[in-house]
Amino acid sequence: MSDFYTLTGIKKSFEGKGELIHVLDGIDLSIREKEFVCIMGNSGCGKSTLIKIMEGIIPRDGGEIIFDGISPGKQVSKELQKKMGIVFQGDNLLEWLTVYKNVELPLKVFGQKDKAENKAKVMEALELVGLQNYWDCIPRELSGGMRQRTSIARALVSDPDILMLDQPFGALDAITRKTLNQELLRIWHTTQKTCVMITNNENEALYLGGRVLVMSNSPSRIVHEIEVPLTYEERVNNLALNPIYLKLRTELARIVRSLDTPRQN
Amino acid sequence: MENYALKNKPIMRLLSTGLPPVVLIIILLAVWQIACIAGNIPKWMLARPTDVGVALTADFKELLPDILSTYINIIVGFLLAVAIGLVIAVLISSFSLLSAALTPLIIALCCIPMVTLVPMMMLVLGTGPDVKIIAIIIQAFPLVNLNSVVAFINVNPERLELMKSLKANKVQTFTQCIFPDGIHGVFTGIRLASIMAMVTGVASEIVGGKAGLGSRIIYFINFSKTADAFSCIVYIAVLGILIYGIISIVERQIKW
Amino acid sequence: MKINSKAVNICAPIIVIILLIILWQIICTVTNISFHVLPKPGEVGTALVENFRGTILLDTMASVKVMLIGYCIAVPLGFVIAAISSQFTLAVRSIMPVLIILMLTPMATLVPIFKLFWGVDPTLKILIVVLQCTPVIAVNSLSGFIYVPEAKKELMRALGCRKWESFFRVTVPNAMPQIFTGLKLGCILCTIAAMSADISVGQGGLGYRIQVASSLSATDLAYAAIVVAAILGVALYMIVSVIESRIVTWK
Amino acid sequence: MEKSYISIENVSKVFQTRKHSIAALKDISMRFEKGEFVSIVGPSGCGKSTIIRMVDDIIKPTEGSITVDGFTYDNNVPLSSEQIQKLGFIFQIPNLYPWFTVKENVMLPLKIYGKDLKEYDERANSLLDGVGMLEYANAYPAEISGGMSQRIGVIRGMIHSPDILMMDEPYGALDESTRETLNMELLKIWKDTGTTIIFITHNVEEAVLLSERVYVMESHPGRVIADIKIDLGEERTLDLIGEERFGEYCTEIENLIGKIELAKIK
Repeated sequence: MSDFYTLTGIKKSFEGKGELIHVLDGIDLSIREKEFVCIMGNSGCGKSTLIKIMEGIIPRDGGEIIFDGISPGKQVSKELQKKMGIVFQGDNLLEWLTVYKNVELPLKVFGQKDKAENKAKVMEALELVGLQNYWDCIPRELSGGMRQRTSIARALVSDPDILMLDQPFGALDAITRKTLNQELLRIWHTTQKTCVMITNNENEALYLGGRVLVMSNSPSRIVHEIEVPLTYEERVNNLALNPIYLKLRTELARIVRSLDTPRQN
Repeated sequence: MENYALKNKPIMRLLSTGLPPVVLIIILLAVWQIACIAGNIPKWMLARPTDVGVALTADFKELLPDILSTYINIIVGFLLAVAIGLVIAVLISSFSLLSAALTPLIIALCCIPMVTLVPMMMLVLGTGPDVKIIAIIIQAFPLVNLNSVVAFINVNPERLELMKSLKANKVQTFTQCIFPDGIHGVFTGIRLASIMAMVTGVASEIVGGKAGLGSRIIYFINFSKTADAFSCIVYIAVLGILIYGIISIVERQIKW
Repeated sequence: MKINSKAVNICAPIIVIILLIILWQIICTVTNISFHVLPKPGEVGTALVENFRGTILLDTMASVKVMLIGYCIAVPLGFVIAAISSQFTLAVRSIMPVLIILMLTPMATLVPIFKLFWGVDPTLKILIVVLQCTPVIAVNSLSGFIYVPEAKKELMRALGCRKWESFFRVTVPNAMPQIFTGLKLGCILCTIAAMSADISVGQGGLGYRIQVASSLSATDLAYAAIVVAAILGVALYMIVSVIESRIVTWK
Repeated sequence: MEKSYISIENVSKVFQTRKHSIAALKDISMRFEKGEFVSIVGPSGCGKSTIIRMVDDIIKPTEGSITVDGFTYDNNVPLSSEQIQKLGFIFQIPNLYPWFTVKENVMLPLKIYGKDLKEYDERANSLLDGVGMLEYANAYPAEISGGMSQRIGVIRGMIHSPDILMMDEPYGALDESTRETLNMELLKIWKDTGTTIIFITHNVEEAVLLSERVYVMESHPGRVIADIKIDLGEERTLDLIGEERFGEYCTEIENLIGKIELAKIK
């Protein structure tokens, strides 16, 4: 399988108090089609910055992105953005729009006017996340888990080639988080989309990821890579007792703890 | 793109915030000046900025008593309005029955143009400054009150729960949690009240007062001294900037 | 036991109003203050009914015309000023302070000056209302447009949204509560400006009626006009608040 | 049988909203011995936060009674200040008051209880030093990180050395490594002071790691479904996580909480 999405030598620095802070110092990674890759790292290592560069939200200082054979310029172009489905850290829904209109937003912005077609796409996306009978609620009326599922539906509605998630379940409680992990795995399994997910939770990374990449502290690079050879069936039924999973978990925990101590948090 | 070296030197920061509005004002004055000269509008009809500048310095002494009278009346009225508004807000936010009874009335009160009452009050209280002060208080205190009540009622629930778990009494809960948490809402009310105080104060002077810059404007116009009338408006605008500026500076001292 | 709060919210203020009227009645009878200074509520009531057909209705119409036209010019004008200047950071930093100064300067001061310019002309009143309301609406709308949560800006950038489209899809709805603060303030200032313009310019209008009635010491008519002016102010405020509760449902 | 230190007897709680009433808790009975570390685990909406708020007398039960150290709560008898000072409450969101410095926040309970602050100055400094926060004493909450404010929240809850410490998911919002360090700090504090700790959490692993006993609850309505004794020895350290028995306890509790179907999530 060809490399579907590759980053080479991505660099990024920000202006701190009067001097430049280097956050990303040459990130190289490549993702194959239909693969689920998780990226981990301590807080402040620049993983959110990395995914914002991939999403074209902030410009990169250096390095190359090759996405499905095309290498976008400094700013990721509009066509490429149509091919990306993005799930943000907070659910980032527009409070004044109903669930239906929130999910329909990308289609409207991409200029697809046909009402009937949009309706079909939106309802299909809502069914995928199990919110079809909440379509006319506004975000205030939904629980945290439901709001995040709406934003997943919003990312899926324009049938993107790649799904990018920036710590989507960070703000949710542990049990809702586990349920949404199960759901995200099911959606990935059924839609066969390529997924890249940023997380700070080891269990989540191993449960979802086919490969887990670990970033060092800033200025960060990819320093470790763990292959997770578990099939979808193995992941779904009581993974907690699976020996491979337990071994990988202690190894990943050791790696994350071995990164030199992060800034006092 | 702001270059960050400019940003963090204090004088530079002051310049970068102060300069643009000053430049814009200078441009507007220049346009006004040129329009007057080009359209050769007679001086008595529309004064030119240069004449107003001259008038500002020339009759400062002559206008001083009026300036003082307007400044004192508006400031006293404004401060009393803030005090009354706050006190009633404290009462309303602690007794829900009081809030249900008074809040709709206070909302109505702030929509009633007090300037219409000035002629009536003058019949009762004569043409002294207290008519203006009362008009300012009645027009301005509702805004302080309404914004403060909203701020005190929508206090952050977690912070309130901390007070409940410590079993703090009403006074402690108010001083340690409710008031500091709602302080920004109170300042919003105070800022809006300053607008009302300015507008009502000067309008009452024009409508009926004897002393004060408002009535001096009418006096100057009758003698077609437009430049002097404009100088009075400048003094009034300066008072507005002073009050609004002091409120913002005081609010910036709050650390949270 | 908890009184049903809906009933309390409606009759409590009514009870207080009735108490105030009774108090007013008691003050007049006890201190038998002269009619010219403070007429009794009954007298004001009768003056209102008698003169309603004739003078009061005409003046009310004149004032309502001035207020509404002035307000309906000031709202879009303030909105457009805020919208355009919110697009350029330099514009925001220069226009905002000037708008604040305009907001703080009572436009009633310009009435005598404009009278020189235009003579006594009713359109002058509309100009005063526009000049008094526009800065307040512009300042509040602009401060709403300036603060857009970073996450929502990122959302629009991620969708590759053009500047003006993201302005109308995100910036404006997000600023709605702030815009309505400006609109509600605007309608308070609109009433004040209209009344003080009436009094200074004359040519009809409730303010003028009050001025004339008080100089002819027909104080009952004057108070009747004041009551109508008060109702106008409250009505305009209520209309704007109802529109707000329809649009801003998510707060 | 002799009454335990804290006992909750068939307590139910019904919340009245305008439209309908929600049965949050149904016939709950729990007991806590003096100096015991007990966790309560369950899905969101099972009413565990309501229970500890009842023990702290913030919320009154609709039925049933709560007895703390021999004193049964009575709606119209307010707690004496001596009873109040036995209780320490620690919130999920530290909610430090931004208008006080870190030290003033820690001393807030003393100010409310009307204590002489100078007396406790030494204790505050030693507690702050214990968690390496002494240098931040005069800083403002806005200047410190999430993990640090969580530590301050804990110290604030224990400054008046309460006998009972109620903790409502104190470390829910923190990332893994910070949570583990704070867990160890909490165990140290618990060992040194011998306070009774009621610990609410979503995180099953955290509950098993820290506590001697775990109450497992279910939602709709909130009911206790199990009371599991955890004997993993006195010394609880992080490398317990890898052990066999630890995994078993976690799976047992997770299965108890059960497969929550999609529609039922709160």
